[in-house]
Amino acid sequence: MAEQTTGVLPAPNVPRPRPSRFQGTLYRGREGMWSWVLHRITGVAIYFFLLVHILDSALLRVSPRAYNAVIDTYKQPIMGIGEAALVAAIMFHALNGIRIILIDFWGGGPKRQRLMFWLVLVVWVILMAGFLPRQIGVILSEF
Amino acid sequence: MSDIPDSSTVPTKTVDGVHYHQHDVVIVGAGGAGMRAAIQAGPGASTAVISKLYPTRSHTGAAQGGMAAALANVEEDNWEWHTFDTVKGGDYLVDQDAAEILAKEAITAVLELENMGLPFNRTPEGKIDQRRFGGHTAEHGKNPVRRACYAADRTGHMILQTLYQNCVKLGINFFNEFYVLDLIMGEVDGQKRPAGVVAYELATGELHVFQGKAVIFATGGFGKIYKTTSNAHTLTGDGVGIIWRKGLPLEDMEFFQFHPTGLAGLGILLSEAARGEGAILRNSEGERFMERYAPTIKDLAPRDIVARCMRTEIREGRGAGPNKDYLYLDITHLSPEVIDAKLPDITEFARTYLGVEPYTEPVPVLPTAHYAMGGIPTNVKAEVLQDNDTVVPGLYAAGECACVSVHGSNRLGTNSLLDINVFGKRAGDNAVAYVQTADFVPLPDDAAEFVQGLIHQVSTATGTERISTLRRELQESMDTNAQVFRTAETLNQVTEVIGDLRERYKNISVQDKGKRFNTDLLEAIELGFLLDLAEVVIYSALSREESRGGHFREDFPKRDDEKWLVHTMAYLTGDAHSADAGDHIKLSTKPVVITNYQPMERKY
Amino acid sequence: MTTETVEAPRSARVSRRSTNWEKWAWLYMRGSGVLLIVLIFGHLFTNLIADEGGVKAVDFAFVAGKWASPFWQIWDTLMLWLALIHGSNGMRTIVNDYVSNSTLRRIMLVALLASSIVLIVLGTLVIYTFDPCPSGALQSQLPSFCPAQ
Amino acid sequence: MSTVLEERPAAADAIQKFTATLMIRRFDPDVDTEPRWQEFSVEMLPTDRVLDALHQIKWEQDGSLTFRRSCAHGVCGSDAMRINGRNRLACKTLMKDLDIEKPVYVEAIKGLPLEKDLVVNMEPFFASFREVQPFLQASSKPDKERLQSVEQRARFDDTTKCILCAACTSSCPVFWTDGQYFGPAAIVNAHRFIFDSRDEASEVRLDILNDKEGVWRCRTTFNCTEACPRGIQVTQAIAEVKAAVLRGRP
Ligand SMILES: Cc1cc2nc3c(=O)[nH]c(=O)nc-3n(C[C@H](O)[C@H](O)[C@H](O)COP(=O)(O)OP(=O)(O)OC[C@H]3O[C@@H](n4cnc5c(N)ncnc54)[C@H](O)[C@@H]3O)c2cc1C
Ligand code: HEM
Ligand code: SF4
Ligand code: F3S
Ligand code: FES
Repeated sequence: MAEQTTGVLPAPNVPRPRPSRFQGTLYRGREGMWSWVLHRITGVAIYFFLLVHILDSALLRVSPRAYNAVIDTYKQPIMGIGEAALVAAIMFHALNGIRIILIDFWGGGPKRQRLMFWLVLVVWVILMAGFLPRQIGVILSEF
Repeated sequence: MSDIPDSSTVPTKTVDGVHYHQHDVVIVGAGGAGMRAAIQAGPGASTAVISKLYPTRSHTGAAQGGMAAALANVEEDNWEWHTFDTVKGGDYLVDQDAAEILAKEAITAVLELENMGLPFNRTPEGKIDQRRFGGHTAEHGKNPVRRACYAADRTGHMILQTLYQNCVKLGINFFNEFYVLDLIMGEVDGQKRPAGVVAYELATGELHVFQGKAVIFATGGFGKIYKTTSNAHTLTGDGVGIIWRKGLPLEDMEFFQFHPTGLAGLGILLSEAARGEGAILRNSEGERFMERYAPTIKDLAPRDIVARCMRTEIREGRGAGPNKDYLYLDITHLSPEVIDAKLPDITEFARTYLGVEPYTEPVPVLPTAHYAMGGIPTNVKAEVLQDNDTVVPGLYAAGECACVSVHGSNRLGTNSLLDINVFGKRAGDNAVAYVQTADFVPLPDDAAEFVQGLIHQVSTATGTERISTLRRELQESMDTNAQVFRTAETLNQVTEVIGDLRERYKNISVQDKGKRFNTDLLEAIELGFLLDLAEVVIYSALSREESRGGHFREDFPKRDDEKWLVHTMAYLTGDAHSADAGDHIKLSTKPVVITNYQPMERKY
Repeated sequence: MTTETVEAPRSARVSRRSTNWEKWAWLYMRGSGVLLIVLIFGHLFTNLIADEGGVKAVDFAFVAGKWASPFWQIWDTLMLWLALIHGSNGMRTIVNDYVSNSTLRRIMLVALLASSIVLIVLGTLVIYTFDPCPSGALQSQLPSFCPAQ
Repeated sequence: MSTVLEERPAAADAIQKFTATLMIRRFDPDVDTEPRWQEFSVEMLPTDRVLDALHQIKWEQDGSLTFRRSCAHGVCGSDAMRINGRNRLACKTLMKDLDIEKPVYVEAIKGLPLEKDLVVNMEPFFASFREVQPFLQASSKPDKERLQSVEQRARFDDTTKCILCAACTSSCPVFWTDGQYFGPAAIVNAHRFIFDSRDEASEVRLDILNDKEGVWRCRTTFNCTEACPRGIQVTQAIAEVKAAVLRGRP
């Protein structure tokens, strides 16, 4: 194989595998995996909210009436619940975002990721406990 | 499924479903010896490495303790002392010219591995660190010396990975999960020569014929003839068995090493490095019994001696546990930091498999079948011999499957990783030199016929015997009757068992009838090799009426240099399938090469 | 997470990458994430909490009042850009992960990019071309500083 | 000192055997169009490994059950499989550590093409290993060993332990999505050389991993770290490589 020189490998021509099938049981990941699942779901949720939110804000440019009409619908109780969910999602996403950033940039992060996940949940619960009563008050006042 | 597919792993032709390949050098086995040979051969000749396992699954990766070389990095040492220790450790059955080469080339072998990237443990000055190991001494037996170069207790793992990494670097062609089942021999000018090998591709069930000018066997050991063994399930001695079936001789098969410290009941090895780092063997009374048997080097006596002492302790009622049938390896006096730094894996084994915490508890151990000193006879150029001194040009063997013989009747710890590197390299070098001038030996038209027949016969077998039952009976009988201590009586017993099993083997059944990944079929074929080899081991052991190294005959407890300072050579003759081993095995002897060291009594 | 088929796992890619966008994208996700914490929580706080009444207090007048100050204009612009790029890039990752059909993937990525650009431009325009006292609106809907029409 | 061990291995013979149920996900490409679950009962000792259970089935019940194995004590990397939903080595998983009241689910690792029963095609896995140039590249040719301090050696110790079992890569949710990600194992093996003081090609490897399919695809889900039978801090190693890419040097 004299022609094969150091470090330069021929492009592996991997045979095309037969269709693979690997459903089966759900992978039983732990904190790391489930936090990522939640992060992803909340990220997508916030993204779609943001799209809508930009569009409704654009109505500001159309006319106060149009804007207020839309904003008024946000004041429905059902929307209040949605709003609570949104805040919950953002809070989780943000807190877990900090956790991810610590894992990435702080040397001790990877070792403590599991602890940090539980911390995220604790802080999230505390923040939600601060926010929800008010929000519930707001929702109820609509009835 | 080839590893680095390029034009050269594509068959040159396919006839009747059999794929043909052509390479200058064909290496069978991708363990330490095979890959070391490939690294030498690859740059100079078209090379194919055929392995029944992915290279990194080879059992070299299980080796723990170290690789000997008189680097003198931490203590005064030289290769001459190493040679002496090797010869004495092998109870003077070692070919001393080969031992000299082994010890001398050890130094470059280690440095080459370091240069290839092997992450050895380091001394405070940044040099390769060394530790003590059984039987390695300074000044011809005065006191233990630090000679084993190591990487924690993962030396073999690092060697295997480093060699594989360098094969990747060189772009070596691997054929992984290809089982070689036959060697094709041809004749040139009336002289036997290898023409190639036939392999069974596990993934597809198809056959491949590899034509090669030179063929190197590096298929490792055959510890699976025993039940309790440190060896992998895949170490079934296929390579040695193929050579045997070709009518080529096997050397010193009666010498099988029992490693003193296998996890009791399981056989998983706890490296001698533990004792090198200070671990102590104790009996049920907590006594350090090795002090009685080997006052100078105590627990670091060679393995054959320690294993026998352990069996003696148990026989005399000083075994531990409810059935008084195991002993203790005690490292509780070492600090957890030292243990973690130097013996992390083996302590983990004790925790995982026995639930014992080695920091605070002694670990139950028992001797476990470990290493085949015997195998395919070669000269110091790694060329395979067809009788006492005629080589088969172009056919090489290296590693545990070969018998050079640098280990004589008992291998010293750390000398095997050395052996695979020194003689693996020599096999590669000599094969490349050989293929420069040699031609391909023409393949017969029916090159794959024998294997086709074998596979057909086994896969259509619809008998009544289960492979696993036969294998278990063989292994159990070997464990009880061909152990550390043996007598004519026990050996005769196992001879009978083997004869019976060979008969029953003709009536096996294989359940898996598919073509893909048919491991059921392969286990049946592997059992065939195990039966053949066990028969040779026992037949040779019966004939050697003396005690030497790993072979201890209670009915002949003395070493007998007058009569038995010779290697045993076993040949297959006559009807291979006859029930009586005597009908088809012929034994002869081969002189031992003695240069500097005259046999002396072996005391430690 | 439990996608069922993989066509050719990790088969060799012969030619590789152009620029290392991935590295910058990765860094951006983290950098923007940190800034967004401040921006979004500030935003949520002023809009939903600080003022008595939560979302009920939000109306045209409220926003117009805020945007009268350049501080909130810049705040919201930053938030718009950072969040939208952060979100779109996150969505890009997700599309890359799960959409294995290459045409479909391309379509979705282009759609993502296009919608992001449109929304960023739109949002920015809204903030800066915003007229707090549009003519023809009811006085009651306008912020208090608007001159009576 | 012998107190603790009174009833260990030898006593195991006397210990109660129990019957365990294994649910194994079988697939024979020549017969099945879809994998199917098959139930087996085996007589086990608590100290037996899942590998022993598989052997018992293969050797005594159904010879066609197919799986890879060799060393049987966790050093060769042959038998990574999904046991009760998590990647492990069958030879390092003791029955007593599983909940044996319930069936033990055994299936092939995920994300690599299934070939038969518990056997998957490992080629793509090894291909990405090879792509990171997993070998020492150093130009100097010293007569003796290259010196390396104890600390320098310790820097990459963790990642030298890898046995290429693929438990990590096939536990990674990102790898499952399209199989194009290099995967943790390849990064671990790159790490082993990137941080080796003797190596001179770290930049090349960092460049290779600074790729669309490289380190940036890791979403720190830690499945790899949890799965690694060698206890390698895989995610940490990946984080170190990411940091090195940002720095542009190890
Ligand atoms: C637990 C343990 C610990 C050890 N510790 C030490 C130590 O500390 N120091 C020391 O010096 N020695 C040690 N040894 C001994 C040493 O590791 C082995 O003797 C040595 O590694 C053997 O290497 P090898 O290359 O000959 O064979 P192996 O590494 O066993 O490789 C055999 C190769 O042959 C292939 N093969 C086999 N049959 C076929 C076939 N039919 N077709 C195709 N391919 C085939 C296999 O796939 C494999 O690749 C230890 C051994 C064990 C078991
Ligand atoms: C509040 C402050 C926020 C922080 C600290 C934050 C942090 C992060 C971080 C660090 C990531 C990268 C995750 C990874 O690489 O594994 C991320 C991903 C993501 N973020 Fe945010 N983010 C925030 C707000 C937002 C907002 C407002 C949106 C929506 C527009 C959003 C949508 C997403 C999406 C879709 C992903 C991709 C998820 C994935 O790939 O799994 N995030 N976020
Ligand atoms: S990093 Fe761990 S899990 Fe991954 S291949 Fe290596 S040993 Fe296996
Ligand atoms: S599981 Fe995958 S996402 Fe990262 S942390 Fe491990 S590589
Ligand atoms: S059989 Fe070797 S790792 Fe399990």
